Amino acid sequence: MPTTTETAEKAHAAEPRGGLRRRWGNSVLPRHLTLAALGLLAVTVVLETTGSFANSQLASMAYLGIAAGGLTVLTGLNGQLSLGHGAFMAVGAYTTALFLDGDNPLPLPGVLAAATLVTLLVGAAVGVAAARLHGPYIAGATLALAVAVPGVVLHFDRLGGEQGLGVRMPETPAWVLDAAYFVTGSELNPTKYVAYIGWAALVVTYVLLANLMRGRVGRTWRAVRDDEVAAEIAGVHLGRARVLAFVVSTACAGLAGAVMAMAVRITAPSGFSLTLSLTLLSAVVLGGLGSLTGALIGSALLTFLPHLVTGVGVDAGLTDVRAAELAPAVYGLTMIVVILVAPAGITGTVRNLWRRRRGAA
Amino acid sequence: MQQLLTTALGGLTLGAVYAAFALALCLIWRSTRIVNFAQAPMAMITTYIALVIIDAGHSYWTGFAAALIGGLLLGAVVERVVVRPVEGKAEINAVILTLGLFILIHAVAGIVFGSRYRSFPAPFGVRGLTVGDTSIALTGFGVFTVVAVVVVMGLLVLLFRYTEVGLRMRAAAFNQEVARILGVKVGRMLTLGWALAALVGSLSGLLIAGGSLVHPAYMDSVVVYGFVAAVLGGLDSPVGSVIGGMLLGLSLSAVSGYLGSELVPLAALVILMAVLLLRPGGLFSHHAERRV
Amino acid sequence: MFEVRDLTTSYGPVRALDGVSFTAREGRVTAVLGANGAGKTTLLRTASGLVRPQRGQVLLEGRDITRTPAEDMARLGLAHVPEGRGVITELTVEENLRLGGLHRPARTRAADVERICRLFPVLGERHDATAHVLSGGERQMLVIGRALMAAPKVLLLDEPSLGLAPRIVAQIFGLLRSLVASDGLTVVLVEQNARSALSIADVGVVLNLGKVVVQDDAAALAADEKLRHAYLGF
Amino acid sequence: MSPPTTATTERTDREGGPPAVFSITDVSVRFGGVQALSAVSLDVAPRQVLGVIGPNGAGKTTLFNVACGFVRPDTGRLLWKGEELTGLRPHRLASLGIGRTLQGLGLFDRMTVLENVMVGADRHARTGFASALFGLGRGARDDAALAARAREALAGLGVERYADRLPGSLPYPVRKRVALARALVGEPELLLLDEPAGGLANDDMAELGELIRGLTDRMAVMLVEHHMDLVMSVCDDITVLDFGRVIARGGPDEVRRDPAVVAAYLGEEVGDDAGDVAGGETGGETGEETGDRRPGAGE
Amino acid sequence: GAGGRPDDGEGKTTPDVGITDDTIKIGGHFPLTGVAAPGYSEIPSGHKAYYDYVNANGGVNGRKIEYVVKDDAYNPTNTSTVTNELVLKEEIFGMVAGLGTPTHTAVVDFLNAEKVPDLMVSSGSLMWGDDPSKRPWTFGWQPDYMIEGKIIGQWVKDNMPDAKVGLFLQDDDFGRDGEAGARKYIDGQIVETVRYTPGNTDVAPQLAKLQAADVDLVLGFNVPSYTALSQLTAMKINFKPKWFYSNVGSDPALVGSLLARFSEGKVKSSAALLDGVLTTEYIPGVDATDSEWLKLWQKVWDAHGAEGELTNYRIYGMSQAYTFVQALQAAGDDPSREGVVDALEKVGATLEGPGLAPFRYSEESHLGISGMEVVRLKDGKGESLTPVLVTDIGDAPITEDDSAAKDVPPANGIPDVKPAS
Ligand SMILES: Nc1ncnc2c1ncn2[C@@H]1O[C@H](COP(=O)(O)OP(=O)(O)OP(=O)(O)O)[C@@H](O)[C@H]1O
Ligand SMILES: Nc1ncnc2c1ncn2[C@@H]1O[C@H](COP(=O)(O)OP(=O)(O)OP(=O)(O)O)[C@@H](O)[C@H]1O
Ligand SMILES: [Mg+2]
Ligand SMILES: [Mg+2]
Repeated sequence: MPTTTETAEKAHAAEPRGGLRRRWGNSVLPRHLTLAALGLLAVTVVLETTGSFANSQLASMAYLGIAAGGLTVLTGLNGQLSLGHGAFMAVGAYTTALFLDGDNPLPLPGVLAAATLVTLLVGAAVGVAAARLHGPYIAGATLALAVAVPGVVLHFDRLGGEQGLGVRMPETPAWVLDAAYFVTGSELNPTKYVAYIGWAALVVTYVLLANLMRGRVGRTWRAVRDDEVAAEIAGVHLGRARVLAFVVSTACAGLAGAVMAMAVRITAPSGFSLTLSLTLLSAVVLGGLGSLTGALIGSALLTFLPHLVTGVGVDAGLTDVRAAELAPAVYGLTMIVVILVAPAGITGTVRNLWRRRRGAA
Repeated sequence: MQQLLTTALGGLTLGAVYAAFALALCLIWRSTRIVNFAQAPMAMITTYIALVIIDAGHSYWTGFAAALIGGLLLGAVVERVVVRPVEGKAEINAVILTLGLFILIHAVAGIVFGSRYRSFPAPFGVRGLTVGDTSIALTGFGVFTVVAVVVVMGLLVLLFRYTEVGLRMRAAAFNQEVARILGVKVGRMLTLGWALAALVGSLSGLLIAGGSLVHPAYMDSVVVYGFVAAVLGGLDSPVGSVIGGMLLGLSLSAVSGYLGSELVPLAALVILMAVLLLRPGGLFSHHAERRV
Repeated sequence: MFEVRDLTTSYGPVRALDGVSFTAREGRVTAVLGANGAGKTTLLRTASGLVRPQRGQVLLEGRDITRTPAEDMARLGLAHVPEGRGVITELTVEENLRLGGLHRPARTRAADVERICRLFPVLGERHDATAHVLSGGERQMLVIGRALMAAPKVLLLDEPSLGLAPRIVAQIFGLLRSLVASDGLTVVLVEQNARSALSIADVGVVLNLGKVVVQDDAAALAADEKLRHAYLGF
Repeated sequence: MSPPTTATTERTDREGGPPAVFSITDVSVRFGGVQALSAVSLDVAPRQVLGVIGPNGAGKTTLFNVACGFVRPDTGRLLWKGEELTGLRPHRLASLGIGRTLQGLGLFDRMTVLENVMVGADRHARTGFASALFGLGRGARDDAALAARAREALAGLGVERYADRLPGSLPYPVRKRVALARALVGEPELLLLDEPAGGLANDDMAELGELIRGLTDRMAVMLVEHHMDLVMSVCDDITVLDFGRVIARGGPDEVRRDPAVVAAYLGEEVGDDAGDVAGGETGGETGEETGDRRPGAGE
Repeated sequence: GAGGRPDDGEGKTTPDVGITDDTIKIGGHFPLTGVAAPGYSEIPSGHKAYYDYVNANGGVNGRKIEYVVKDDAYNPTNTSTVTNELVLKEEIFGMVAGLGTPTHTAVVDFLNAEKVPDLMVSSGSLMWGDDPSKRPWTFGWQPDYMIEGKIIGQWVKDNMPDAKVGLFLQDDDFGRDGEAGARKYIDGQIVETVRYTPGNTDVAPQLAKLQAADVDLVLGFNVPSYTALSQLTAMKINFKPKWFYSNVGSDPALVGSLLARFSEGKVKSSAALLDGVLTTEYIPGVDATDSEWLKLWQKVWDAHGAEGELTNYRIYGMSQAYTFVQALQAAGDDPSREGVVDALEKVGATLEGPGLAPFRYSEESHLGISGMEVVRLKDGKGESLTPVLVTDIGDAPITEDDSAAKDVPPANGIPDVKPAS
């Protein structure tokens, strides 16, 4: 879809091209790995210094961040609008629930990989169809997908119907507990364990996505987004590029679903409502379309804002129902205000300001 | 046989309701190139306006008129205040904006009107008609619904095909700058487009609510199916919207009655994909493919 | 009569027009020339209200229209053929033409459309086609035809010859001359191709980096070899 | 649909010359009521510049679209280096060795100039998805090689210093060159140029002419253009289309003098039957006044 | 020790989480927004009113009860988040009356793992009490859908043996358990089964199917809005069977007010719209005007209620709150989390309260109220057709037990249960 995603526009122009690139030679990997290591360190510090509830919130932020990262690739880089990424998270989550169900479940990395792979396959099938569509037609199809998948789940008894499947986390391996204790000096409770898994998955995902975005594949995606015909003439197979973007993006959603299943401890159709898909998209745009930092900021917003607002409402003496309505009201208002005031999203706007400052100096 | 007839007639009225909503989407798409996800909560608000008026003791038709006028004003205000800055800009920004509106209006309605169920009256009766001894699963209000939708569709076709205002609206939607240098008051046209669309949206809200229950989320499922109907028909075509809506209503009703209601969303997806794979621009798109 | 005085326009830090003044007299073709990026397009866009100037005035028949919104220009008798793809590709050829005549009385509209289709027979043939399928040159004809639908007093043309076959260019330039002669139309013609523009213009205005560098009789400009080499590239 | 009858429309057989790199045989295309091309044939010899001219709507772009696989012809065949191209799809062009520019610009607005050109160089990439995903050194080296190629292509057209800018902020002639660089960086053996001079000023056009001539030591060029100065000065051979048919072909001088071409396209000496647009007296005047910009006059 | 950790502190519980000398903090999750909010969002206001009443009268053993309510919008993901918040951040003593099967399923294991009492789940799923060894900290409250299905089934078999029965079921375990119960008695009479998905308000196709099967009696395991919708739709398609709605769906005040608009003047009062409809009752509702319990609830609501009328949802909440206060009292002066659970297992079956049948609480079962009576609605009131019938899940027989139906509230409206140990 030739979305004129203004929000993403400066994403690339504004990267500090020359400098960093030269310092690291031509390979982006060392830089991404360094950032990843720093990120993991920061995550460890944060998880160890905050309480259990904050840990659980951070786990949610991790899975939202993974899905948002994938979506930002699809929408920001390839210009395809998906209103149905929640459905792919559902696929990942259900796969996880099923794989963890048996008596001898796969080890966790295996489960995560399986969830990613299964979702990837589903994503490929949907992507092949979506690649033929444009603009509002993709939106329509993915919207229908978002509501169809929970329906399908209801249809199969094996999937637990309305009440869903419980997710049994495998016992935390003893060596992990020991290692965690050795490093941090405190016990690793299940909540924190899931948060670590989520953030590790996020960091790996982001490194891989960042690699893709910087390299040949990302360039091809952006070319398709900007001008299909010109891209095609330059030798890009449009369908293949689109499907690839879709597949990568849905693989992320699958992984996100897997982490979500572990964090939420259940997968039920009502957990993958249309709202999930739509808020994911809004998070990506609010954070700043086409940038992984933006996706992360967006998912933070999604995780923390409603909770903060409800708290404020209750403190202000509103009844529970009113306070509960306040959170969506503020979230909706935030979406509107950000789009009106900072159409390039938070990262985009900050970057523009910074550039202007630098330009002026 | 009886079941088939009942299911078909039910599907027809349901389809008319989707069609009405799809018409509103189509109108706004034609006049601003925006898919207005906030259409449903806007219609929900105007339905509540009608309900408040009816509950205050006024007639159904007073409430009906108030809702339509309310829709007209609401559409105009929303366009002028909120949507104006994103028109002609990145498509996704408009999408997010209307989603934001969706959430906001929803929450505000919850705060203002509360979230309990309320029943909404319907003129012309909600009992099935009886012809001689056999009863037909079609209510007076159902007939009204179908007629209203067809009339609105006709008016929209006339508006776009034969009137100058329609032409101006479309020009403004497609290319603001060119329209402007040709003397089209672009801002006014966009406002008009939103106002009319919100009016049609309110109508759909009233038709869905009539003889049924309302609460702040009562239009939510219509968002999906109305949008699917509009896309099926080709988004650009009022006739397509109506046919898409009817088709969807009939098929979903059949699926729900014969296969199971949990399969309804899946059926919608299957129908949509089947149509789009054959005609990526919907049933009624003009296929004027020229890429270079 | 069309006049700009001390017109100055910037895009952010880029000053595209810097104190431009000239007068395009009634019944004359005034050619605005200059290299790529000289500010020609900006001049026309400012004049027709699409861009706000920072300073200066635009006068149409003595009336100040500097702050008049673009959508009122057509009614005042100013038509603008924008640079490049100015057709609304989603509308049909006929609808595009009808849009040009919005300010003309409705009854003459059909006749006007017919007249334009006679001028550009291709448009007549493709009457009901979506403008999207037209070839580059056909689109350019459509834009010019649409501007003529308005029966304007002042016609601003931004590179009308772009993508047109030589014979059509000749025809259009000929047509302009005849309209100028018969209806007293005022034409401001922006052209990349200075040689052919000067061949039909009465007066030439040469822009460079947003400033008027020369303003003279077309013939005199064409004759000034030094000037031609410096600014007009032929 | 009957084959062309006039002598000039017969195909020039190049005795002893090298075989054509690319030939189009008997191609017809119909869009609804419009016969955009009827039984058009032409050959492009290696290292030749073949001009395709004709009135607006004659089918020139459509011909290019057929050659690129954007339009599937109703009848006819395409031969690339002697092999028939069946079911040609546009994305295969680059790997076949055919480059093309678009009638507009077709630049990727939100990518830097360098990246724009790198997309064109993609055909030279050697590594795949995996090395991009894992950021392997191989992929990085590959990318560096593409960037080097792209810079070289930009440098060849004298626009290397814009490499890190976004195209939208650049002067029009520079953008045109970037688009050309993107087509050239793929090192095609045949380059299709659709109105490359549109919107260029005279001196830029002259440079473009030289540039195109300069390409012929590496590739064949097919050129659609309405600027006769350029066409006449760079083309070895010209094919003239009108209403989807070939109405003339030959060298520049030959074509220029062909009365059918003059009547349909060039418009000199047509005086009164140009009256579609202009009245009689202005028609004559125009013919005269524009006369001096005809090719040859003063060159 | 392993990983260099000290070897003590195994499995230590903190007995005094959420409780101080003068307060006890409990929490609940409810759909306050979204599609499921209508109706259900009123339940916590009933709880709060009753706790306020108790607090105003000195609290339980001097402790004021603080009820923290979180919105989950009926989305299990949110339930999980807000439960984390309640347990880890608010540090509640226990979860009380968390609502919904899919939603509560999402957190039940977590609550048990954290050893947080999970009392009076607002759902009739069997899961909350059929296997206390699996979920020792969780207790149900209302009669489960299975015994309701059995009681209804037996009544139909005895009283309408020739009726062709059609089932109208919500497509989740509410419908499923109810169906299973009913089929134990009338499997042969059931000629057609249709299900609706909550949220899809078009039930015409389902009812057309029942109509086509010539059904005489429709048995509905559905929520109140679908009672109204099914009645309306039946009107539209001229379908006139007898109706038997499960307790959940038959709130005559609510449904009647919803249908009132469409009566077209044929009946005088809205409550009469459901005349003749069969249903069951296990606590006195707003229609039981001469019940002492209703008088108490009305008094509490008038004094401490939020805005709005007293409704059956609020009564449901207050009735639960009453049971919770009893449980707390039973746990003694210094209740611990474990103490409350133990107390309920020990004395739960003997608690007196608004429930018409006794609780089944024991070490073997954490299921709630054990039975109900079948009633026919007349002018918005239920006329008893049977004595209180009690039974249990599985093949347990159905017996009569009026013992608990005679309970009356204490004069001050606050229970006075002796410590269990
Ligand atoms: N939208 C814009 N934003 C920023 N700068 C602009 C914009 N449009 C034009 N410019 C700059 O303003 C200057 C004048 O541009 P303008 O388009 O008016 O030139 P022109 O003479 O019409 O050129 P051309 O012959 O290429 O059409 C140029 O430097 C151009 O880069
Ligand atoms: N997809 C299409 N559907 C209908 N008609 C088409 C389509 N594509 C091209 N045409 C018509 O076919 C004819 C040839 O178009 P083409 O673009 O090839 O012309 P051209 O020779 O390139 O003209 P120009 O010099 O103006 O660019 C035109 O009349 C055009 O309107
Ligand atoms: Mg210009
Ligand atoms: Mg062309």
